[in-house]
Amino acid sequence: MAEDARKKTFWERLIQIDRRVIYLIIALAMILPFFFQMGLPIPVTKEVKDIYDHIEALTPNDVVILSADFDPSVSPELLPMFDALFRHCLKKDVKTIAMSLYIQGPGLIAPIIQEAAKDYQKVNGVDYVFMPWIYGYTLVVMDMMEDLKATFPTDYYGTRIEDIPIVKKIENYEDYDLIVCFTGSSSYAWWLLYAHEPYGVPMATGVTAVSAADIYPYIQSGQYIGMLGGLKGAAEYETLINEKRMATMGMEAQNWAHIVIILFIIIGNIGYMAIARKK
Amino acid sequence: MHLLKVKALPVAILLCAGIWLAASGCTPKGSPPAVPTEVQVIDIPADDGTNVVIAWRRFSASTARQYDIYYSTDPESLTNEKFRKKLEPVTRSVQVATPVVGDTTANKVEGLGYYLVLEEVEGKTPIAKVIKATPENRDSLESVGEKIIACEHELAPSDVDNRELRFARGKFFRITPPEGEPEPERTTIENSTIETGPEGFVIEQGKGPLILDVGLSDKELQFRLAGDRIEDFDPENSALFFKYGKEIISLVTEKNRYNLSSEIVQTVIRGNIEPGSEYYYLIVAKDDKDRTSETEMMQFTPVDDPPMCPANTAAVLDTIDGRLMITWTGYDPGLAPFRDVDRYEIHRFEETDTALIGGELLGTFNPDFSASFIEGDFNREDMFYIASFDNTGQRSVSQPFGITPTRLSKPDMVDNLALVDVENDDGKALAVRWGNPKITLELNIIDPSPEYTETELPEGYYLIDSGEEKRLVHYEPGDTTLPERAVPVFSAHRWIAPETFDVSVRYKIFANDEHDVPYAKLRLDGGDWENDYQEVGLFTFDNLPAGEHTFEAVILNSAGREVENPEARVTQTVVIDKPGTIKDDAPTEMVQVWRGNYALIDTVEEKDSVVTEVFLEGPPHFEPTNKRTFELAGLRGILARQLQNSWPDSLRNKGEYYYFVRVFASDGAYTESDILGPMRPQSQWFHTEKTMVLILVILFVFFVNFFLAAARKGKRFYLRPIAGIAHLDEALGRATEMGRPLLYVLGLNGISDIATLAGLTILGRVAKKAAEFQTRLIVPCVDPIVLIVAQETVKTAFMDAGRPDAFNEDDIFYAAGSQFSYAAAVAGLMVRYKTAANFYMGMFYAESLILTETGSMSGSIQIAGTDAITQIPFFITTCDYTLIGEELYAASAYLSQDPLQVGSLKAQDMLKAIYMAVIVLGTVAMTSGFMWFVNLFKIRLEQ
Amino acid sequence: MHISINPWVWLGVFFTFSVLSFLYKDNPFYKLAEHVTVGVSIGYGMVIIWHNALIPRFYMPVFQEGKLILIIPAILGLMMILRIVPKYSWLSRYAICFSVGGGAGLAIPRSMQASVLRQLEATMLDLGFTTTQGINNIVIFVGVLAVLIYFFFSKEHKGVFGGIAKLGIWFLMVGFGATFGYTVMARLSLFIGRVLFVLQDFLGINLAG
Amino acid sequence: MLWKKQIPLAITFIMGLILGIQYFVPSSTSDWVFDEYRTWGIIIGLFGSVLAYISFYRAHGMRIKKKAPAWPFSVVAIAMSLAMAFVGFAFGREENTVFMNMYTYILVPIEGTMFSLLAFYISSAAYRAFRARSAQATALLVAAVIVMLGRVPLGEQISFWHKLWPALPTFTDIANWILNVPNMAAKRGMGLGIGLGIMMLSLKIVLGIERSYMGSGE
Repeated sequence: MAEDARKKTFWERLIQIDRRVIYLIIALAMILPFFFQMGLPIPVTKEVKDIYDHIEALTPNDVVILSADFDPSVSPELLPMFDALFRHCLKKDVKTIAMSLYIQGPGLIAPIIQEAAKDYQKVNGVDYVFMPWIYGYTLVVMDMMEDLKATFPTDYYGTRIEDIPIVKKIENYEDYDLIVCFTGSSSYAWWLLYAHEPYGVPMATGVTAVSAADIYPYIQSGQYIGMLGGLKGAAEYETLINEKRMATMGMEAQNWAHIVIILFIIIGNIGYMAIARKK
Repeated sequence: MHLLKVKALPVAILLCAGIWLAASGCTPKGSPPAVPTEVQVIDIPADDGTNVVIAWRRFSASTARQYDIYYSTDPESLTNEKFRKKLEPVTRSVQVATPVVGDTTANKVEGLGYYLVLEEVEGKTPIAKVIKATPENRDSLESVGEKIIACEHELAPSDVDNRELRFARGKFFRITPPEGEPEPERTTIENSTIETGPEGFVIEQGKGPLILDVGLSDKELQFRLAGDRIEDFDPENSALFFKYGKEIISLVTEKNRYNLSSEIVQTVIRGNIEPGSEYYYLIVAKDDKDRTSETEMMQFTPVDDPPMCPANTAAVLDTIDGRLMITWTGYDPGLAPFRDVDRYEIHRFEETDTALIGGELLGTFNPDFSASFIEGDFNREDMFYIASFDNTGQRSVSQPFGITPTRLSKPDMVDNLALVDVENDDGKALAVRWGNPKITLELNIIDPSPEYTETELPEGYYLIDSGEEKRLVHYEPGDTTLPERAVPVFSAHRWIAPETFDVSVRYKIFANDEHDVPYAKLRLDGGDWENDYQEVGLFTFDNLPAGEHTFEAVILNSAGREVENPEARVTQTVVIDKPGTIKDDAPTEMVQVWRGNYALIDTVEEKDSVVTEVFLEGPPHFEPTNKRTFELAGLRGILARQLQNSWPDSLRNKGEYYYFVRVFASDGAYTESDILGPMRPQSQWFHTEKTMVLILVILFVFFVNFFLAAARKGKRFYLRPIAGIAHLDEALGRATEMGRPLLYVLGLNGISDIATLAGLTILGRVAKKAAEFQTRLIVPCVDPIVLIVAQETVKTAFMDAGRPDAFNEDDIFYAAGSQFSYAAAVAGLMVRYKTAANFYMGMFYAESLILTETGSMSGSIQIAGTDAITQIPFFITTCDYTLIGEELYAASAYLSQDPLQVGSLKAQDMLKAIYMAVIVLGTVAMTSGFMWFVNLFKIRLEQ
Repeated sequence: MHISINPWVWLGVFFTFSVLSFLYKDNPFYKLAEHVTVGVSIGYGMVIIWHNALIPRFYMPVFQEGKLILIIPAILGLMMILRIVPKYSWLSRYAICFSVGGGAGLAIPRSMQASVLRQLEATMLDLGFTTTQGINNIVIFVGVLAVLIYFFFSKEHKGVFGGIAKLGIWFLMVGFGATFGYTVMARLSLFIGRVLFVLQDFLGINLAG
Repeated sequence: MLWKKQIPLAITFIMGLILGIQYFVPSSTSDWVFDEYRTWGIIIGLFGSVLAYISFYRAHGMRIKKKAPAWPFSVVAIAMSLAMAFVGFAFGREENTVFMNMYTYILVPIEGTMFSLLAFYISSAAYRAFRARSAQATALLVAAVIVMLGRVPLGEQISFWHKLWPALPTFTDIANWILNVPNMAAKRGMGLGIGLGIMMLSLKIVLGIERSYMGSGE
């Protein structure tokens, strides 16, 4: 009772500040950088560089599968990655198969594919192919390892698979040179279990920042070539292909928000210690 | 309080509906898509007359999403809607470009004074001409043309202004060169240096990279200087157009918007039309609101063309053994899908036979062949011709061709050629394997910190890049022979050779699945061997002194022993004095694999017991002794060491296959193997690579059963107390004191997740206590099966506690089916009921923090337990206590005090001890190089 | 800046702000959004399951291809629904046992391969004191053993054993710290995604310039 | 008893045995078994989801009937579910249909925004809950801060010592080391235990020792 009556110290008041104030501060930290950009340099990590190097080393006859296995809830993190890798593949002229094991996936990547193809003057069906969603998840992975054309009867736009020039020479796992799956769940494990492990197709993955820590063991064991982790991974990739796009912008907001959160932790703990010492 | 909130709801709904209606009223109705223009029929050359290509022009502003081509031999069936519905059209989908709401004012070109003049073409879209007004022609332009106001580089929405959308052909660029002097650019020439020679400076092939600062070529300078303009696209200078300009999608005049960008859309009517018959067709364009517009009716007649003339013919006479090799190209790769060849015939050409119909028949080949040795007596003067026949007997012949005498060096047949059934598969694959394991090295030499000297070049030096070589040439000012592409060079930066280099050595092992050769070891200049157990194949040497070095590498098998075979060892002596890559020349031989099998025919019983035969695979006239009846199965480089053929499910475990291979040298000479086989792909009943898994599983089952049996016999195992349990009881007590309900969350996963099960066990205990204390227990569920089990668990607990009456089934309910709906629903519950304690036991994902933060906001005591690694940190920081990972399982065992559960925990501990021992042994083995032990635990599931 | 004329975008923005209003406090707008999602997701699920699972996986094989054996799982499925009839609820066990039993059988060898064998093999590392990798390998080796010891339940954490277990919890805490730090980033990205939606799709501000 | 308990347990045992063995057998029969099991599972799941819908309507129906607090929202939930199902079945699911628009502009923004609320909860947790209460909690805290710094450009910029002495690691390097070395050791140790736990549970289910998934009673 006496505690309540006592006048609150500065630190106590600071710590008990209304959480809506905290919400407001963090919201501003994330929104303002969109209007005032600083243009911070983005250092590239090895995991990202390894994927880049792998794709750089591919030739126009090689085939890359980019699977956007995510739904809208995690697309802010994963869409920029897909965008960056797809652009890199187009730039390198490798044959690219864009697809998704998730029902919402194709709808999310369709505008990105269209825009990138326009920017690089690439043609659907010749430089890349966009597959529709097919029911089956892991079954789709297994099927396409054995026979691509039997798995997808048409492409996303409804063109019969036999009429698509790019897939003429793509049969099965022997023709795939890299699989990159972008996922917010555990579908990276599906590709790992049903594509990489049995068929030995090289794999990389783009995951949300949260799951990134779980991927490191697979990188160390050599199952993955590399990884893109969260928005930073995407921003790093954008730096590598020299195109500053969605991720780089988001990164700036990210940067400021991190500073604010770290300050929160520091102030919170100073307050905590100050109060503890008093008692 | 609630009433107030409820009243706000209809207001909100009305508000939504209002905005929606108001906004949808603004959406314009639009018109049907543009009709395809310039429709043409293209005959596919050399096909069997069952295909035809229809092509037409489509403008990018067209809203047509799909084109349906209706065709029939009967015009009536096209004109009559009822009949047309029965036809199956060929559908061509296209991507409808997304319009961009842009700022058109930025692209205003009114001031430049350009006029658009249309040139009408009969039956086609008019051609656009862009003409710049001069005082002389301005008046005439005003009368025949329209003044261009703006050019658009993006597609504008159809309703952006009141202009009418029209189409015109033409490709124009808006060129907006930058102002001011161009900055010098840097260009690097690998492996060259600049030297002062008697004629001034020259680029010499030499050491290290050379960097030149160059200006722009005259042509580019001119292009820049011409200023802001609209220009007709010139494909010869496309690079300049793309560098300084942007393509114009639409031109805007006072009244109209002319869409210029277009493409020719093509589609193939394939397979189900009769050659020679007259067809009527029309194209229906459809937009995404299914509005349609259609072309007039047109006609085509598919033609069964003769097959393609065999081209690239060559006859090579081996002057050593007198064999004649004939090679030819059957079909262009682009037309391969329409290949219409039944057989090829090679004839000896006779002078008198000008029509090319007679002459001695030297051989008949199936359509897959494109090269063959022919036995017989041949003279240098002999001529030949090749005839191809299609299924209807039409014939095309090549030009007669003579012999090129040469001395062919027949390549050696590959070693260890074998046809094998692929191991550990399900009877779908065979493989042809050959060769021994081979290793090659690739050196990448890097200058760690390159340094350069700078040389200023006097005026008049130009770099001429012919694509093959780069030359530095001096031209006097005003010299008219200066090539267009020559760029002036201002200064050169010569590389200074360092004393040390960083070298990375990558090895490549070429082997097939039978060779068990995962990695190699390497040594530098006869030093210590370095093993590469990580299988990355990369060794790096930093600061290696410049000079001669020897790299030696040997392949190791999985037990870590050297492989005995000359190709498995490589010694490479190189002089390291400049950056670059050094690698071995790869052998150029190719292995062509041929396969033969008896035709596989399956019988399928359809309705009404009609039996049909379905042809599955294989050539119809197969003879196992005649290589001419085999089919090409694939081509591989000799280093691939194997070729694997797999078949779809319908063909697995079926059919006997024969193979032979040809080894081709780069000059086309080849050696043929004997016929291998027959062999039938077999299913295996045990995957040998999974032996270690089987051993571990057996060990596991044995241990578990041993401890469970002991527990059943009454043996009690010690279990250390788990701190979380005390907290659990404390929370229950607190909730009772407060008289507020308990909330128990079982996570998102289904019943077969171990965390959910552990959560259910703990739920039993919590429910029992809740029943005893008469505290309300709320269990919102996300999985229907978990819901059922949770209901029964709680019900049983209440009965065990002797209070079945207090059990309320509706407190354990289905909250929502998806992650966030569920999180929102549960968060709502916490706020509404002010729960005293929240328990989170099970598998959680991103929703965890919403739950726990809301819980801590409402002041509840929170206890969590999960094996979701990513969520544990949030539980630790927001909950009062967290059971980490296995602690959750242990808590459930501890609480139940079920001897079986405790026994299995004990078994788990023992297994953990064994795994630890294995890790320690494995690490010792790895560190000291006993690879065989480590390899016991490696499973290779790659095929 | 071009405010979107698409009414659907307006609706999306309305619900975005409705959910965000929960940060201020629980209110009818949030409740509306909450119940709308619950309802829409249920309706969505029905349609998707019908078209993407029921038709291709059950209806077509049974009624068009005559794969009558699939009637058995359908019967099992119906037994599952009998859950709601207390008298016959035990029949649902047949269906549950079928799925759970099979799932358990699948899990044993696959977990042995992926979670045990692979991890054991990956932990057999080349230790050393001279290279960074060698030292890192020592840390990993010690860490894995210490964490395993922390999760030993049949022996009290005392003496040397307890000391190693304590080391284990240190490793765990550093690991969780890493996960926390990394997760923060992901969560922020989500909000940034919403900001982009409002700025670009709704207000039509071109940010890429 | 036989029908209610023994036979279901026998089904579990047989299914477990078959699919356990299936892993080791590469033959086509084994593939067939696996495919059939999956298809059957999907079909059973279909009917299972009907159960979920019944529960949903029952729960909300009950709330309306009882006039529970905020019951009109239950009307909204039921109405929206019916509306969504109706437009899906009546007008198709292609792009630009009402169904897909409801999905893209109602479900996606709400779920996405709910996800993004986490950004706020996390900052609040950072300010109010994330305390250096003990040495171990300090370790968690320090690791978290380093990783956060190492994941954004700022980390590289404030690593001033790296500029003075390039051999020293930056925040990014330290963050990566934490992720790659101690973090991995911890995850691997935990993962081994969890994997073992999953196998143990599976085995107990197959052997009929663990039965709680069947629901207790009788």
